[in-house]
Amino acid sequence: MLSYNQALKGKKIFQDLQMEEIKPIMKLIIRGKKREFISAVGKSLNILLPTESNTSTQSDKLTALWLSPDEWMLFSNETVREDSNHYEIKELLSNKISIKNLGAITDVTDQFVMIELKGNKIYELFQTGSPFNFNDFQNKKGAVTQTILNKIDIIVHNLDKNVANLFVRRSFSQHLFSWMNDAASRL
Amino acid sequence: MINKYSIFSLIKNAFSNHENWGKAWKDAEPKKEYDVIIIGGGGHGLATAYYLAKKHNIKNIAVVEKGWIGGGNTGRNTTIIRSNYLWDASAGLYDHALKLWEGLSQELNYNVMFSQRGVMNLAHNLQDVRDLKRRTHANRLNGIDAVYLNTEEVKKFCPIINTSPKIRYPVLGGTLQKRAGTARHDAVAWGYARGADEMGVDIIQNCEVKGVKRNGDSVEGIETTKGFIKTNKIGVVAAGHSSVIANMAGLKLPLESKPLQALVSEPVKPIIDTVVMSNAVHAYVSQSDKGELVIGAGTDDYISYSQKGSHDIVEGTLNAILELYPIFSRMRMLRQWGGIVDICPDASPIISKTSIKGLYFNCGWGTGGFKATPGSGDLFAHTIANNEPHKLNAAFNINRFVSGDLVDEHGAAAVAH
Amino acid sequence: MFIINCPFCGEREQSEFKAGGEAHIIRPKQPTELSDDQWAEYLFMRKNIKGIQFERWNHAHGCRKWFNLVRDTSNDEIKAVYKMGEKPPIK
Amino acid sequence: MTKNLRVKTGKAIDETYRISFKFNGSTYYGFKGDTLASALLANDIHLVGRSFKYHRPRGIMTAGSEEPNAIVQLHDNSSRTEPNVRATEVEIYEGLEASSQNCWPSVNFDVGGINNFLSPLLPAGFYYKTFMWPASFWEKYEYFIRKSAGLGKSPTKPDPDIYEHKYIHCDVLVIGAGISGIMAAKIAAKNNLKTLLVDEKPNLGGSTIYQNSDHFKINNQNSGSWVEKEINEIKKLENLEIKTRTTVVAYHGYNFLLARQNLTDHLPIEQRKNKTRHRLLKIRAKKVITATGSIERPMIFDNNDRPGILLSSAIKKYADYFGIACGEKNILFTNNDSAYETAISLIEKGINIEAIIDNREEINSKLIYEVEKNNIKIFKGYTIIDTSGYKRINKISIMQLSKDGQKVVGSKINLSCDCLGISGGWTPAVHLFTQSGGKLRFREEDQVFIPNTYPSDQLSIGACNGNLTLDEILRTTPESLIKFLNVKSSDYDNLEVLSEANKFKRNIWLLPSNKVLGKTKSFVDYQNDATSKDIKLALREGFRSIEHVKRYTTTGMGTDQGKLGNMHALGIISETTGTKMGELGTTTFRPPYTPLTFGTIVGRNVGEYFDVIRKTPLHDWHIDNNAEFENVGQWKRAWYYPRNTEDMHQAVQRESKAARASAGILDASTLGKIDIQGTDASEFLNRVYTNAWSKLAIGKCKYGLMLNEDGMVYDDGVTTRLGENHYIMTTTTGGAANVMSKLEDYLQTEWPELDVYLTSVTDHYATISVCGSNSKKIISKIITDVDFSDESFPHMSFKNVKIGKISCRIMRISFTGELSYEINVQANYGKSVWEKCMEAGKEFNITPYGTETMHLLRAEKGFIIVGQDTDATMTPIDLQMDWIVSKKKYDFIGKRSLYRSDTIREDRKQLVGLLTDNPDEVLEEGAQIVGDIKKSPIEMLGHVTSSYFSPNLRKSIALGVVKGGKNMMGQKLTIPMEKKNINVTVSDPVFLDKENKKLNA
Repeated sequence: MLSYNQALKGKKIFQDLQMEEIKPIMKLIIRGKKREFISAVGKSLNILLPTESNTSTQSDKLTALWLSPDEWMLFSNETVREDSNHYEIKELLSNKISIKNLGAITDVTDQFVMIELKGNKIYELFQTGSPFNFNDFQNKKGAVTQTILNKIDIIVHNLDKNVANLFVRRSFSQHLFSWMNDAASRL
Repeated sequence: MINKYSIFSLIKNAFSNHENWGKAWKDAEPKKEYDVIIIGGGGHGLATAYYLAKKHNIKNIAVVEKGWIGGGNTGRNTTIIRSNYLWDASAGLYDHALKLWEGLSQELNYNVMFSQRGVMNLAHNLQDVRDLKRRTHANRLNGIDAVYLNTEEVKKFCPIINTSPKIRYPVLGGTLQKRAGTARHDAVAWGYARGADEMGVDIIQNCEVKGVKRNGDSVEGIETTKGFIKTNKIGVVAAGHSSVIANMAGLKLPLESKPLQALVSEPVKPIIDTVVMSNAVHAYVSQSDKGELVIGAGTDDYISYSQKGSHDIVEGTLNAILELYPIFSRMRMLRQWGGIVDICPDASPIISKTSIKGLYFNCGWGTGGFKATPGSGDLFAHTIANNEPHKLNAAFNINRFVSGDLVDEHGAAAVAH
Repeated sequence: MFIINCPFCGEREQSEFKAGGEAHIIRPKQPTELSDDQWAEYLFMRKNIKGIQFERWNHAHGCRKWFNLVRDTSNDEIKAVYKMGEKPPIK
Repeated sequence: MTKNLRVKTGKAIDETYRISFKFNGSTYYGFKGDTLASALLANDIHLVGRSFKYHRPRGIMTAGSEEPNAIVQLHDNSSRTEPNVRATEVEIYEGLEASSQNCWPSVNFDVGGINNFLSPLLPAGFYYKTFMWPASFWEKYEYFIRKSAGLGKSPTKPDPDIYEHKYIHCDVLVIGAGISGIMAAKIAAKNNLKTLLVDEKPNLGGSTIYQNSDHFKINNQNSGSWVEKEINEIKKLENLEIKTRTTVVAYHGYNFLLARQNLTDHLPIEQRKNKTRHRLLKIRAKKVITATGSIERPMIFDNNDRPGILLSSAIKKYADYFGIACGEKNILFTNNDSAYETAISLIEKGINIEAIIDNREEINSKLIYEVEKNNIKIFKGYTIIDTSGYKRINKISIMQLSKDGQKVVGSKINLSCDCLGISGGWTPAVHLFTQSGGKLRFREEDQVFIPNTYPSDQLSIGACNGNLTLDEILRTTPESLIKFLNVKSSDYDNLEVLSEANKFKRNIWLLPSNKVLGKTKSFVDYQNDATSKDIKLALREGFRSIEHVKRYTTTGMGTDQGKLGNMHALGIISETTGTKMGELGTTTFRPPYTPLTFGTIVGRNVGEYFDVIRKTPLHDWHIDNNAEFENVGQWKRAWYYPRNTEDMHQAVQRESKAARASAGILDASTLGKIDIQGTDASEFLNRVYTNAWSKLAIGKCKYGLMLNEDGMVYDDGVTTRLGENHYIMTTTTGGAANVMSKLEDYLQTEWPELDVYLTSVTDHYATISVCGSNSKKIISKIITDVDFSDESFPHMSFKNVKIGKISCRIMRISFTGELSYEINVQANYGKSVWEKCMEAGKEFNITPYGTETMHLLRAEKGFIIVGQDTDATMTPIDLQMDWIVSKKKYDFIGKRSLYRSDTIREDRKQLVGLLTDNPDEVLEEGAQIVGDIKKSPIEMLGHVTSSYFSPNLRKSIALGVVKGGKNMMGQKLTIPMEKKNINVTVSDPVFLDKENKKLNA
């Protein structure tokens, strides 16, 4: 048995802001340009991939984030098992998409760390280090953006009022998390 | 000399309330024809004219300048002078310039304030160490005074550098060229202008070149805002605007013009007595005689002639400055500005004939042309006068981009220098 | 710093982008057929225009797509943005 | 004992709150609301500093950020010290310590003052003309010049304060909360626009807030009360955010502005701990409204710089706002009506006015009548020709002006005073407007530059737009705001305004004197001691452009950036050269508007946040096991693992021996990994690598070399074919991001027809490499259900395996020349796998090794490291890697460049091995290689790129590049070091196991 070693330990609690890594969350990057690709994904997973930029869609089990006209991130709404890295959804998509040459499916479960932020100072925190205009974004449920925070690439998913997910590459995550904590301590 | 400058002439003129000083140079209007026209009245262009007159006995020369002399990169750079370049060709070129700097104030009877306070380059990772050692060995064998310093020696030479091993990119060592230093940028342009003027060179300001007239493969003259001027030889020394002139003559050059920014702090009493450069942490700093910290930032990645760069570049530079000099955190930026630098793919200049007869280019100095000013002028004058390069600038021909014999100084000068 | 209207993501700050130089320099289909001069023309020689320039940008910290834009390099004013493969909307 | 010059409660002052502070070592008192300048003036202190060049005594001249003279050092010798702080901007706090600068031993007796007497020898640009003999002496002269230059002292200790950044996006930014700015903010916010209003002062209302004269009324209230009511209203607006103590310092293109919000500088030091000192606001505004007001002009006459000479408007502000009399015998000197406003304020507060000198001859306005009613003597048509008083003005001399204003006539009259207020009219503060790229127009009638064309969506309103009187502002501003903001109406459409000042101004840039100019010192730039005669000297010497004059005389180059004097410099140039002001142009106003602290610009990106630190999933293990780290790009990589007292050399020798003799383990997680999928994946690899890929079998790995389009080696790594249309590419650690973006570039722009998708998966995997003769035994203990025989699992192949329930990939690839296995496992299981390897390898003395040992081991095998053994000038042919360059492929990136006339030359530098004659002598990496040491000039053939003592070969080995090295096998060369020459022999770069037997050990 291999033990599981997550990137960010512990939940950080500040006034009006909490943040912690949610793990394990299955994450896939799915790519495709053809119309059949989108319909095949839709049929296989019962989720409509968002085609409008900077948006997301959700099914019971999955969330799909628009990343570019031919790229989406798909992640599980619930945590998956720590003692296995066999993801049925990936298997299913490989069979329906990759093998049929409709597009590409890549497992990025550990490529990205998902940090969940809660509270009403989420965007105030982002404003200390991201040039992105969150004015309208923070009021749009399901809005998605890729941008930079403290010079690090991030994906932000505005889940609901006062709840957002932030995705960052694992190797950057500890640095970013420490930086976010420092910023949050003075908000 | 009409207006010989010295302490005695200052005293003498003090008695007449300094009301009898003559002009440093005349504001000329263009004649119909010149033997050579230099396009660009920056340090390099004025030096070219000066050496053409002085060493090649060509007297009928004009320097045409779009704005005011020395107003381009000459007046906007951070004035670092050094010759510790990696490749033989570069070392030859820049050390030739450095030797001319050493006697320039006397040569021009104009104090250009060349101050040999040394230039230190820092290493922050193992490859930096290898690269700097490689360069130091090459410099030594090329007769250039350069030594490698370990961290303690770096600290000793410039005590305010943060050499703690705990910083993000600790200082692992450095090189020092003691003959290197800084000079007063405006004085270089004004000194050469005064010297050239005295030998009869026409310095024509506020005269913008609008076209280069060709007859087949040869040049015939230039169209300017002050009318057509005839000539058989044109030396273009237009820095950021080189491509603009080249396009007028129907040439393309391997250049991109990009914004380069610099800044100074408010003046303070002496705190840093040398020039320190760091490639990896990307900061370089010196202190002017007036007391301002002079800090060079990097180039932006896009082409622009707007003389403005992005704030991110300035922020990144000061970020690096505070990493190496935390004591400067409460110092304040007084002024920031931008220039336009023309950059060659191999980060080395072009001093060359072209496929058009009588058209010569001196360009591509990128971020570090100031240091070469006297040498560049001298060699370009030689190239124009003889229609052949001097052996010291032979490697810097345009054809190297065709044959593949680049003089790649990126390794040694990947950042602004 | 500019605001660039990424044709895929909308208006974003310049810090999310990387510049890629002059646009519409097409890589020769048969490089081996070219003379050294012709190859150098493709590799190194640039118009480096002062004025209206067609250029490539990459939304490096966003959707990672390359696209073209038209910018006046004398004052940095962006005139238009268009996708790769599209014709410039202005001349 | 100093006098108390408090006259009446000032608007800003809380007299119940007394604050003590120190100036030049003595303790003084002020009140909450005072600036350092007002508190000093209240204590009758005018002499604050010494000037830059002549060390002349200087006092407080203004009440704002334009102050040129009263600059001080705060908290000398402490970690919070700060040089060159304007006393007019410092709000006093308990414990404030300030001292004068640029003087020794003290501001009262300054040895540098001798420069004032030497001044005939120190005209503008004197240093260009002297200090040249003897030639070698410049540095000695320079030493003294530098010592006497500078102003304050740099801090010498690290800064204890914290700085932050904040990005703000708004619909409307209003800069300046004077009367115009307040109206603009109200109109914008009431019309549903997200609005930000900033002002550099601690309070809103600009100069109107302390205006209580009956000569200026709005809707029948005095303008001060009216504006106060407006302030109370806007504070309630929901869409409006107001930030005080916030200075917009830079206005860049696309309405990007930087503002410094000062949060703690007004607090006692002990209250600043753990608080953010400044916040740099990075503002992106859809629309910008500039309402920055105007700055009063001084007047240029002989000795116009003495302590006790202030701008007339500053005297008014000190009286009305701070409740202070700047002197007991005040004289005002003016060319316009503003000084009469000051006079009325002083009269109202019972402050004595000796006289008013007005250079206008025939003037009438209600303001003047009122002053005259109070029996104050007004000298009409007069000018000041000189002043006296060394450390404080005590006398002025005046004479009558000729009709044309060019000369003085009549006889001299002396008047005694202790304070002189001067008013030369007003200059619109167009600094931010011009920074943004705006173009100005010169208005001849009152000699001011005003905004003409806007480069972005912005508007200048109020005084900075040239509306210099109350009625002009109120008449024009609401209308232009309605249009600019595209709204229907404002609350200000029908205001009743009373504004009784006369607009007429008699502008004379350089006032005439009874002396020749050369004998006068009429300062244009106070701080830098540039005088009108300096400007004339520059013009005489042929410096004609404004930029030349500025640089030659240093006018406008001080810390105040010429906010007071630049206009006069222009005026004098214009008059002297006969050029119209409008044609002369202004000098460029460069950002920042007021100096900006480095720490503020940098924000939190200092110390541990200076740069990103990237960590592998095994990072904690390395720390726990005493690793030293190497920075590779932003990554921290384990460099070596010293045991006990080992130094690096000893550790590396031990690690290297162990890795070959038995087993070593390396964290290779930093190598870049790109997942490549699509039906054209093989074709894509054919185009990007120099070798051919179509025939690579599924399950196999292959080494690839990538070039730049100019033919030079760019990156390398092993790529594995996972499926028919699926590869995973490895890149170097440092090259990962660049390779990815370069490949995307080609794919999107040159080859959009290819069906290929690239996804970075670098961080998804932990990559663990186990090498050495016992590696197979160790790996097979962990992974039990796999056939590890060479037949089933040969070199350069991979298998999908499971460790427990966790799927992972194992590759047989080697960078050491030893039998090696590389496990790619999902990052979050990496540490566990590593620990299992350590446990399984315990019996084989498995030894963790770092990057240094890795470099040594690969050098023994002659494997290159891109970036160390190559620079941007090495082709694969130069590396003697001809075998990897496909001759059959029609094209790949960089192929054409390999066949240019200079890239096919035989005498290029080529990679070779180097063996020292003395096997114990290790060469220095970077050392140069020479053929004939006696040749002069010496010819360098190349340099040493990698060099180690090989514990496995028990000798020194090195790689290097040598001109024509390919054909020099066995030849002797020399490495000339500083103190000795080292002899080497050119060898094969492969030093160990040329037959590759160890790969299958």
